[in-house]
Amino acid sequence: MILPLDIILLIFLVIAAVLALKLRDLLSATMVFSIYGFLICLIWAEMGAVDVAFTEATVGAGISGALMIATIFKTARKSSD
Amino acid sequence: MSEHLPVIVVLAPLFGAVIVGFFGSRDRRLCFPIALTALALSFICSIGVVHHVATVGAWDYFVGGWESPHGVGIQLRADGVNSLLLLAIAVVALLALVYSIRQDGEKDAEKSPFFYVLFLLLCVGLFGITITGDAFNVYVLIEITALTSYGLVAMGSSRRSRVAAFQYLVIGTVGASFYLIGVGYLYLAVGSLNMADIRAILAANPEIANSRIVGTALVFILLGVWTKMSLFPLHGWLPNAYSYCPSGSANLMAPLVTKVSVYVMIRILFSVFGLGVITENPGWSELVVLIAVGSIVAGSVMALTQREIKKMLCCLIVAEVGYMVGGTWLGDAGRWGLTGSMYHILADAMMTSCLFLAAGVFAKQFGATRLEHLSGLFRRSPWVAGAFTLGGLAMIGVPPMCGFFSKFYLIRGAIESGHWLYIVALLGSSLVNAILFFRIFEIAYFGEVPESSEPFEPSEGEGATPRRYAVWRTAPLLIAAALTLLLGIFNRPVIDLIRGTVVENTGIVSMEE
Amino acid sequence: MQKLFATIAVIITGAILLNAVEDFPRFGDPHSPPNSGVSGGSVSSSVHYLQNTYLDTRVPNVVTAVLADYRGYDTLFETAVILTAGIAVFAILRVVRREDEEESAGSEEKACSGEFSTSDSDGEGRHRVVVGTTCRVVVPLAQLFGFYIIAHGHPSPGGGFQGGVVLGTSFILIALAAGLGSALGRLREDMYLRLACLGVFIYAGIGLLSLFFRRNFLDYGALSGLLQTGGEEMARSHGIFGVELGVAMTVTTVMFALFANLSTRGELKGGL
Amino acid sequence: MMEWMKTTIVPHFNFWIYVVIMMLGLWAAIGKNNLIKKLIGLSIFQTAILLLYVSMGVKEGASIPIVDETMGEAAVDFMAQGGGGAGATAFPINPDLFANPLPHVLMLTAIVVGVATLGVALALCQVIFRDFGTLEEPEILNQIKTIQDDV
Repeated sequence: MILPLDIILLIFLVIAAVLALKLRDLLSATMVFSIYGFLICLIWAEMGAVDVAFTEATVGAGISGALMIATIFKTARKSSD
Repeated sequence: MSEHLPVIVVLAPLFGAVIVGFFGSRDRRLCFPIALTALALSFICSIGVVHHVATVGAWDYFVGGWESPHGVGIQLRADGVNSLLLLAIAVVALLALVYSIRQDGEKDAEKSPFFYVLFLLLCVGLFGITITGDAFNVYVLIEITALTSYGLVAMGSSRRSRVAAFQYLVIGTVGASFYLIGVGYLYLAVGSLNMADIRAILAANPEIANSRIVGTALVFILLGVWTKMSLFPLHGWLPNAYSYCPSGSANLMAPLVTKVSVYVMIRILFSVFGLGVITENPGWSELVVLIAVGSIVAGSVMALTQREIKKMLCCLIVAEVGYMVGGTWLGDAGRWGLTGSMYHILADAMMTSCLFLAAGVFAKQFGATRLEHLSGLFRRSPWVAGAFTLGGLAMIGVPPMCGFFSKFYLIRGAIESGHWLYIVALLGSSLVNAILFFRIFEIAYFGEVPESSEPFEPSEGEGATPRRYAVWRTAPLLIAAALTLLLGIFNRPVIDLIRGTVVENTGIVSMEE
Repeated sequence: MQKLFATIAVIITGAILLNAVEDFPRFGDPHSPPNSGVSGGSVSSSVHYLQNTYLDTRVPNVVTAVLADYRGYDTLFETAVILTAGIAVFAILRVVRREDEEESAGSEEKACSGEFSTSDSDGEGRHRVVVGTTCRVVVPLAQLFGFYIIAHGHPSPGGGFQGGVVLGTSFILIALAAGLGSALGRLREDMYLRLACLGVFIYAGIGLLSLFFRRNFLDYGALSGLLQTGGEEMARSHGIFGVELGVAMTVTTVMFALFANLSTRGELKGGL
Repeated sequence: MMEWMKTTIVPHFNFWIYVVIMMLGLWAAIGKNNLIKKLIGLSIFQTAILLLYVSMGVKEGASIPIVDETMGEAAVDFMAQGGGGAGATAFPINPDLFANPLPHVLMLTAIVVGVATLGVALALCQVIFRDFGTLEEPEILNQIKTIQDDV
């Protein structure tokens, strides 16, 4: 555990979360959501939870994004809010 | 093998699901027998568990053999209440399964193996939640139950079923996550996940038990399970989700999913926090009873406005959940309210199962989805109508039926603890039930047999069904009605078993009537 | 209206949670209740895990051992959740059209024949050269890496779930680069649904074996006679590995099934 | 202000952020109109809970929860020499040197559950889009009102 790194990553995490919810273009929102997943994966690694980090890297930054993009391609790309 | 009964109850449907998934798509005729065998095995095992609990006492089973130190492995625990609930789940699931027998040529026949897989996995979740003794394990099993429910609801043919399923998914996930937050806070305060272990720690350290962390944990666990059981302000998802799903799965979900959530609440209060939280915080328990009263009122009022049979029954579920939550939080010294709630879980599972099976038969056999379609039912099919009448009478609470006895104990608890508002709501709701069901009885008994009754037009979503499957639909209904009656007539042994558990866990001395 | 309600609900929730945060043990405190337990109950399970995992199972990675052995019952249902997701997505989304069956069977065979053939949307053929070549290089590596993760879950981070996702991703990569038909030619639909079920069956079946040795469910130690290992510890280690294989099988297939259904709106034809 | 931050926020910084992210996610899950946005919110909400759990298991100066084999073998030898009893030397594995593995295990399960839910939810989104042609909740609810009585 490295406290300064922890704090910086967490602040980035909040920014990424806000952006992912704020963006109206769903494709960009999904991209930012993948960034969010990758950031949180870094946070797990930094906190010593390597197995969780590994899973989050494959799932949060990988599969979830792919599934969401697949859905967005098959539905609508614009969001009203 | 007999020493493994508690785990076999859960495993039988799991293996059944996997085997159906493996062979079912090759030969669809195999699905039903496999599923039936799996559930029958669960049924037999749960009888064994009940027998053991009734003769020997509570039964602990340590998965993986990790018995000591306590809390390292996962513990299963069967006691007087949840063994009975296991039996009730097995019975209701068997009835729903027999009802839902599919035939070739129906549309989406390719998906029918997967209907059985989801059905059995839902049973796995329900059995597992009931018997587990580990706070986190409950979460995983709640999610199995939830995911299968979303799938089953969305399999309905109405367009609205998909929207209902999506709303159910969002609410259900938030509810389960709240439960997870609560368990997290609890783990943060005591460092254990085993229910019995947490109980011991909280009893030994009053300063932890009274800390803000544990209080917040309780609040969030309760919020989570209340969302899952659709208590009053959080009830919006239930009527849509259950009334638009195919009746085969509604027969399983409507009677059981909410009841099992109620049981989780009772279990958490009972064997994690201790019933002290009810009596030591009279203000809060007063509030919970008020919420329960609100739930009863809301459910009854919504039911009065409905003209669709299934939706009306769904609204009644909300009211029934109010009975059980209120009864649990009455906090009377003799724990009669709690006893009533526990008995009502079983009774309500049986009567809701009976009523939903009847609604399914109405829809499939007579094409009747609304109240006015039922006119002349007694002359058209006296057995179905008779079974529905039994279920309705039980819901109203007419004496020899099981609904009467649970209400009797609930009211006794309310009188002893002085919750008059709850009594008024309970009686008022019974009155509403009486109005609702007698309205149906009137239509069904005195109404004209409609001219076009014989070759009825199948309503959207239910599909035409050949007559030869009628017996598969009617038999479970009749069995459910008979069980509703029997559970009422032979209520003594059931109540004694429940009382035994309550007395053992709360240390009340008096057991006299 | 809905937003206002949401805001109020969220603020109340947050306030309740923050109210309790002040009482939390300090972040990183090694002696907080979860890390070292409190008096009154039995010994803290996390300390027990750290001290005894190697003695009980000979598995250096404590997380793997706890996941698959001590709390294996949870993980069994976690795998069942994955299976449920796969089946539920099939039940919800899959469009089954009988009249198309012959045609789709034909296209599948065509897809099977060519290596990474572009069975659909030929308009962008020239981009496919780059993508297809990259894919041809990366996919075997990704699959090898996936197997490595599964097999190496004992001494290092990883295990059935992570490895399964990586393996599933390799199939998704094929689907993205060469069209879904090409990927489905390698892992057919009835095949992946069966494999998903088989994974859970392997897991539960290994657990069930110990019942025949008069031991509790998922007690891999009972298998020492069957596996011819020196002691119960190594039997547990092997049991964990077998279970991880089951998890990986289910996860691989379900991840691919999710993508295949979602990227074609349940028709399993065409692709993104 | 600085003093307050030092004593209140910094020791619990992870927990404060967890609450903030949880609020963001929950707000989106309930309040957003677009279904995909709801799902992004729901996923963020779930990761917030992961953050709560994993933060509990952190120990200052601790390493990842992998007991390397030399230390493990030392422990085996220790136990073989009847170590538990007299305890002349300390047990070779000091739990303070490793992060708490239990929250990690629990959260692995929770991540898996999260992705399973996401998959099912996205499938529902596509079916809803196929039926209604939109993913905006108010429009869907409007359309539902018009088909109220066709069942």
